[in-house]
Amino acid sequence: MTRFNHLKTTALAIALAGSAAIAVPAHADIKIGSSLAITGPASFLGDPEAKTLKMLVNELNANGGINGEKIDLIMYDDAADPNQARTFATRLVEDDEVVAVIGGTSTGATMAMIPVFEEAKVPFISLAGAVVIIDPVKKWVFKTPHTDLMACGKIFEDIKARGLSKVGLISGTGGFGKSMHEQCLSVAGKYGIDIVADETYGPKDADMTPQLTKIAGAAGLQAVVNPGFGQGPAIVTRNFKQLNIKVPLYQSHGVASKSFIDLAGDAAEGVRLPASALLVADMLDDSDPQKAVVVGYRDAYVAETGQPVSTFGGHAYDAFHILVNAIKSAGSNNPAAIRDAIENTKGFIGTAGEVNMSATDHLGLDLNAFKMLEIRDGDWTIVK
Amino acid sequence: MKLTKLSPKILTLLALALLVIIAPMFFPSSFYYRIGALIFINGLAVIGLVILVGYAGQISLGHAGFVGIGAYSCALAPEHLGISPVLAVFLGAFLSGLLAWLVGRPILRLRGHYLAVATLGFGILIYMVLSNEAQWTGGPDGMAVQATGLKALLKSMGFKVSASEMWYWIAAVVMMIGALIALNLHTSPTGRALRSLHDSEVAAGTVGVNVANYKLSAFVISAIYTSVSGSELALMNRFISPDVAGFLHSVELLTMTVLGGAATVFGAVIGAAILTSLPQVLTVLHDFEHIVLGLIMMLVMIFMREGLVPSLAKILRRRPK
Amino acid sequence: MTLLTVEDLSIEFGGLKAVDGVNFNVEAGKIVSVIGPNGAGKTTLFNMLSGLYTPSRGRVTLAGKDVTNQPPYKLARLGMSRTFQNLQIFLQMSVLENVMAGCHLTEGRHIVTDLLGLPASGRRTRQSMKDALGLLERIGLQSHATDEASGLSYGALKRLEIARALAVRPQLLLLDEPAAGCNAVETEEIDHLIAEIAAEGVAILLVEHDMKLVMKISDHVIVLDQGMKITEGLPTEVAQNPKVIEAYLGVKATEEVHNALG
Amino acid sequence: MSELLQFFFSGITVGAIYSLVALGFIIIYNSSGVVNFAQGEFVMLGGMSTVFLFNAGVPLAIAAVAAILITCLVGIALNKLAIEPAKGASVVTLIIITIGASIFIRGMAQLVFDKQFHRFPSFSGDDPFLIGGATILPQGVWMIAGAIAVFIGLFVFFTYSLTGKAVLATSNNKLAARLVGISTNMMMTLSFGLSAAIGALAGVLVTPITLTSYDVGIALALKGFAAAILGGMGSPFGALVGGILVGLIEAMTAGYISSEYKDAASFIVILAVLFVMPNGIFGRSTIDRV
Repeated sequence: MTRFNHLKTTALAIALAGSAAIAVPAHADIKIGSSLAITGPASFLGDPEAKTLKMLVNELNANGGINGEKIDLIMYDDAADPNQARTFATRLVEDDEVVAVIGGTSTGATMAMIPVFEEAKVPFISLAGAVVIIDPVKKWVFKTPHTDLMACGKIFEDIKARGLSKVGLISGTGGFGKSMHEQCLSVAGKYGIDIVADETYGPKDADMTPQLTKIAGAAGLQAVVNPGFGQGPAIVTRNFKQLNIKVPLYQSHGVASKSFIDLAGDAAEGVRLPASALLVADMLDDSDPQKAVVVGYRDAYVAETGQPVSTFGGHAYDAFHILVNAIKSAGSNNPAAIRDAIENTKGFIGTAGEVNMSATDHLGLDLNAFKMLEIRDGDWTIVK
Repeated sequence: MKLTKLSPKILTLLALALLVIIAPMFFPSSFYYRIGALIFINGLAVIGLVILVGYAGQISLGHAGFVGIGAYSCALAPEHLGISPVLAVFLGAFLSGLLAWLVGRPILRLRGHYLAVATLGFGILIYMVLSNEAQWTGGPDGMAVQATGLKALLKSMGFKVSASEMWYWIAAVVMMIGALIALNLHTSPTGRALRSLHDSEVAAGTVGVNVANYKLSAFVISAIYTSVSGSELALMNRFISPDVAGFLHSVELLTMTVLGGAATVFGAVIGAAILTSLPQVLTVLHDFEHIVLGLIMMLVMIFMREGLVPSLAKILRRRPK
Repeated sequence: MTLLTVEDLSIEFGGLKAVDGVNFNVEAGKIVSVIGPNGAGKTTLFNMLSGLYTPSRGRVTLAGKDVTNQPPYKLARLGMSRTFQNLQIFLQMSVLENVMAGCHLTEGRHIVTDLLGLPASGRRTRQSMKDALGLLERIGLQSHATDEASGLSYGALKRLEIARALAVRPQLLLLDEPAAGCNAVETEEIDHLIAEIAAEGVAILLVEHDMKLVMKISDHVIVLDQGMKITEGLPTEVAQNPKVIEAYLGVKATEEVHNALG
Repeated sequence: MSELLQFFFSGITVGAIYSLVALGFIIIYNSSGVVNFAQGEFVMLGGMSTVFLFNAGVPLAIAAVAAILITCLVGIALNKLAIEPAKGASVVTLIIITIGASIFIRGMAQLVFDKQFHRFPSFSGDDPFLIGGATILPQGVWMIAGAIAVFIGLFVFFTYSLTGKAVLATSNNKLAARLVGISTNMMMTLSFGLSAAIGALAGVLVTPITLTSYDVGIALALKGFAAAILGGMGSPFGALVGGILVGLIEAMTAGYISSEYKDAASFIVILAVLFVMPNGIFGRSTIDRV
C-alpha cells in the first residue's frame, strides 16, 4: 500500500514541476535569451548588466521594436555557476528557442555555455572578461568587454612609460583574478616587465596586509598590480595605504565603477586603472564620437536605476546594440544570418570604444579603446 | 505472515523505472531531458548519501569533494593519461574510494557537529586544490572535457539522438543500478549493521558490529556513488569547474537527501528531483527565487522532519482508517 | 569453571572514584547479581566490563583471556553481550530486525556480496531471520515481528533487548536492570527467562533493584557501596550481613527481604 | 621582525572577526544544541542595516544601535518561527532549517538592500598606529576590543548570572530545567536574541575594514563555525581562542608559506587538532550514558 502511495507522490511532484515550468509566457516576437549572474559572487557585475538589458528592451519596444517586431527578452540567473549556466543555455536553445543570446557574466559560466550554442548554431555575445572566450575564435561566440590580456598590456605599457619595470602582483583567486594573473605573467616579458613578487588573496578575505608586506619586501619593487574584482581590490588599496607602500598601485578594469572610489576612500588617491570611456563621459572632448553614446547611456541608466553607472552595464549595452543592429541589417530572425551580421559589425561606437569585428576577431576592440585613468580628488581623470 | 523484505525493493525499482519511462512522454521539449538527466545524476549522489546519512547515521558537509574528484578524473585522465573518458569514470571512483578510505577512519571518529566541520574542511581542501592548481585544472574558470564518443557511436549504429536525450537514458540506467545496490544493501546483513549503528553505536558494538569499520565502509561506498555522479556530470556537460566540489554543492546534496527522506532510496530521488527542478520552476519568480527556496527548505523540514516521502507516506497511510 | 574474573577494577571521573578496587568471579551457568544503592557504581562497572569505559586500574579476564580495554565488538566475539539500563533499541528497525541485528557475528562481514545482492546474502539473511524468530517466540513477541520497534511497550522492549543479546550467542550475559519499570507479570516472565538462559549454561551478571527478583534467582550476590565492594556471598548471607543492612538496605527494605525469603 | 609583527596584527584583526561570529554560535548552541548556520546573516544584517540607515542621514552611533536591535528581532523571529516549531528534530534536520533560513534572509536582503558592496567610516579614523615597524588600524583595535569585551560579558553571564546558568541548564537537560522552574522557551528566545545582537555588533565593528554586501554571511558562518569547533563547541573561551588561532594561522601561512593555501592551512590545522582532541581544544569530552 505504501509503495503505491509513493507513486502518487511522484506523479504529483512531476506534474507540479512540469506545469510550473511550462507556464513561461510565449510570444511570437523576436526572442533573445540571456543568462547572467544576477545573484551570487559576481552579482555586482550581473546586476547592472541585467538592469541595462531590461531598460534597453523596454525602450526599444516602446519605440516600436525592430521592423515592427517586439523583442522578447528571456533572462535567467545562473549565479555564476557554470553548471546552472549550462542548463539555462540548453533551456534557452531547446525550450525557449531564442535566436541569439547575450550573457555569461563570468568566464566560467560563458565557457560552460559555449558548446551548447556552438552545437545549436545560435549566436552568443558574452559579457565576460577572459581572452579564452574569443581566442581561438569560435564561430558563434562573440564578446564585448576588453580582454584581461588587453588590460595587462595597457597597464604594463603605462608602467613602462613611467620608466618602471619591477612589478609585484597581488591577485584575487576568483576566476577573473586568476585568469588575468595568468595573462599578465604571459605578456610581462613582451613589455620588459619583471615580476618580482606574486601573491594571492581569497574572494572573501578581510585583510591583505601579510601579502602586501611580503610584496613590499621584494627587492627593487617599483609598482604593484592587482588583478581582481569585488571588494578585494578596495581592501588591497586600503591596506596598501595602511602599510605606507610608496610605489604606484594599478587596479584592473574589474573595479571600474564609482563604488570602488567610495569603498577605498582616501587610499584610492593616485591609483591607476585601465577602463572604458564610460567612467569619464563628461571629460571626453565634444568631438569624440564616443561622447554622445556614453553620456546618453549613463544618464539613462542613472535615471532608471538611481545607481551610479559601471562599465559592466556598459558591456551589456554594447552587446545589445550590436545584436539589434545585426538583426536589423540581417533583415531576418534567422540565427545564422544574425551571426554573419554580428561578425560584419564595423565602426560601431559603444561604451567600450569602436568595435570592428571580423572572421578572425570576435571582439573588435583594440588597446586604444582602453583609457588609462587615475583617481584624483575622489574622481577619475584621464592619464594623457 | 509477510516477512520477506523483497517486495518493497522491487516496488521501489518498479516505481523508479516507470518514472523514468513515463516522464519523457510529457516533455514539451528536449530541454527537459537535460533536467531529467541532472535529476538522475544528482539522484545517484544522493542515494550514496542515503547510505551514509540515512543508513549509517553519519553526516557529511564535504561530499561534493568526491563529485569534484570524479568530475576532474574524467577531465584530466583522458588528457594526461590517454585513457578513454568512460574508463576515467572507474579511475575517479577508485581514487575517491581510496581517499575516503584514507581520511575516513580519523574523521569518522568524530561525532555530530565535529564530524560536520571535519568533513566540511575535507571538502574545502579538495575544492582549493582544484581551484588553485590552475595549470592542471584550468582554475576557477574550469576546463573542457573530452567527448565520450558515445554519441558518434550511436550515430554510426543508426540511432540519432540529441545529447540531452542520450544522457537522460545513461543517467537513468546508472541511477537504477545505484538504487538496486543501495536497496540490496538495506535488507542485507551489512545494511542491518549500518542501520544499527545509526540508532545506537553502543548497542551496535555490543552485538559485535565493528563500528569504525562499518562507518568507514559507508563513507567509502557513498564516496564512490558521489564520484560517479561527478563523472557523469563532467561527461555530459563536457565542461567542469571547481564549483561542483564546493561547500554549496555539498549542502545541496545533503539537503536533497534529507528533504526527500534520508533513509529511503525513493526519497533520495524525489529530493533530487525537487531541488534540481526547483531553480528552473522558480525562474518565474525572478527576485523572489531565493526567498521561496529558503522558505520551502524550512517548511518541509519543520513540518515533515523525516523528509517528504516518509512523512507523506505516513499521512496517506493514516487517512483510510 | 570460572568464566569472568574481575581484579582490582577501578575508574575515576574527574577525581571521583566511581568504582574502586572491585574483585569478583562469575562461573558458567550461574546467576550473579550486583546490588547497591543508587550511585554505587553498578552501571559504571558494567560499562567497564563491556568495553564502553576505560578502567583506570585493574584487569578483566574472560574465559582465560585478558580483555581489559577491549572494544565492545571484540568482547562480543569472545562471547559477552549485554542489555542497557537506558534502552538502546534500534528504533528505526522492526522488532524482528532488532533481533536479526544481534545475529551480526554469525552472519559475518561480506560487504560486496551484500551490495550485489548475491544469493549468499539472502541465505544469510534468511538464516538470521529463522534464528531471530525463534528468539522472538521465546520472549513472546513473535506476533509483533513486523511491527516497528518504537511501538512496543517498555516491558516488551526490555525483553527485546534480551533477545537481541541472546542472538549474539553469548557465554556471559550482562543484564542491566532487566525488570525496571515492569509490572509484576512482566517481572515474572523475565525471571523465568533468566533462569532458563542460565540453565543452558550461560553465565549471567545482573544489576537489579527488584530485591524479590534478586533474592529469588541469584546464585551469588555482590554488594557495592560508593564504588567499593562491601561484601559478597549467597543471597541469604548477604541479606543477613549487618554491613549491607546498614549501608544499603535500611530497616524497611530489610523487612522486604525477609518477606521475600519468607 | 616587523614583518612577523605585521602578520601577527593581521592575524588577530581577522581572528577577532571569526571570534565574534564563533561567540554568537556558541550562545545558541549552549541553550539549544542547535548550530545556527544563519549566524553569518546576522553579521550581514548588522552591517547592511547600519550602512543604509547611515546613508539615510542617521548618525552612525544611532544607526549602529538600531541595526543591532533590528537584527536582534530577526534572531528572535527565527527562533519563534523556525526553531521552536522544529523542537526535537535531528542535528541534520536543524542544520538544513538554519541553512534554509540563511538563504531566506539573504534573499530578503538583496531585495530590501541591494547587491553592491558598502562601507561606512571607521569609528576613529583611518590613520594606522605604528608599532615596532608594523601597523594596525584603529578599527582593528576596536574589533579586537569588541571580541574580548563580548567574551568577558559572556563569561560573566554564563558563570555568575542566574539567567546564564539557566541557559546552560536548558541545554544540559531540558526536562530538568523545566522542573526547577526555568522557562526553556524563554531561554531559547533570549539566546537567539543575544546571539543575533552579538552577530550584528560584529557586523558593525568589521564593516569599515571588510566592507559588506548581502552575501558576506556564508563565508563568515563557515569560518566562525570552524573556529568554534576548534576551540571546543560551547566554551566562550574556546570560541575566542579558536577564532584568533584561525586568523593567526591564515596570516602566518599567507606571510611565510603560500597565500593561495592559507585557507587550506587553517582547515588542515583544525582537522589535525580534531584527530587528537575530538572535542576541540577546550571542549569537554562527552560520555555515553547507557
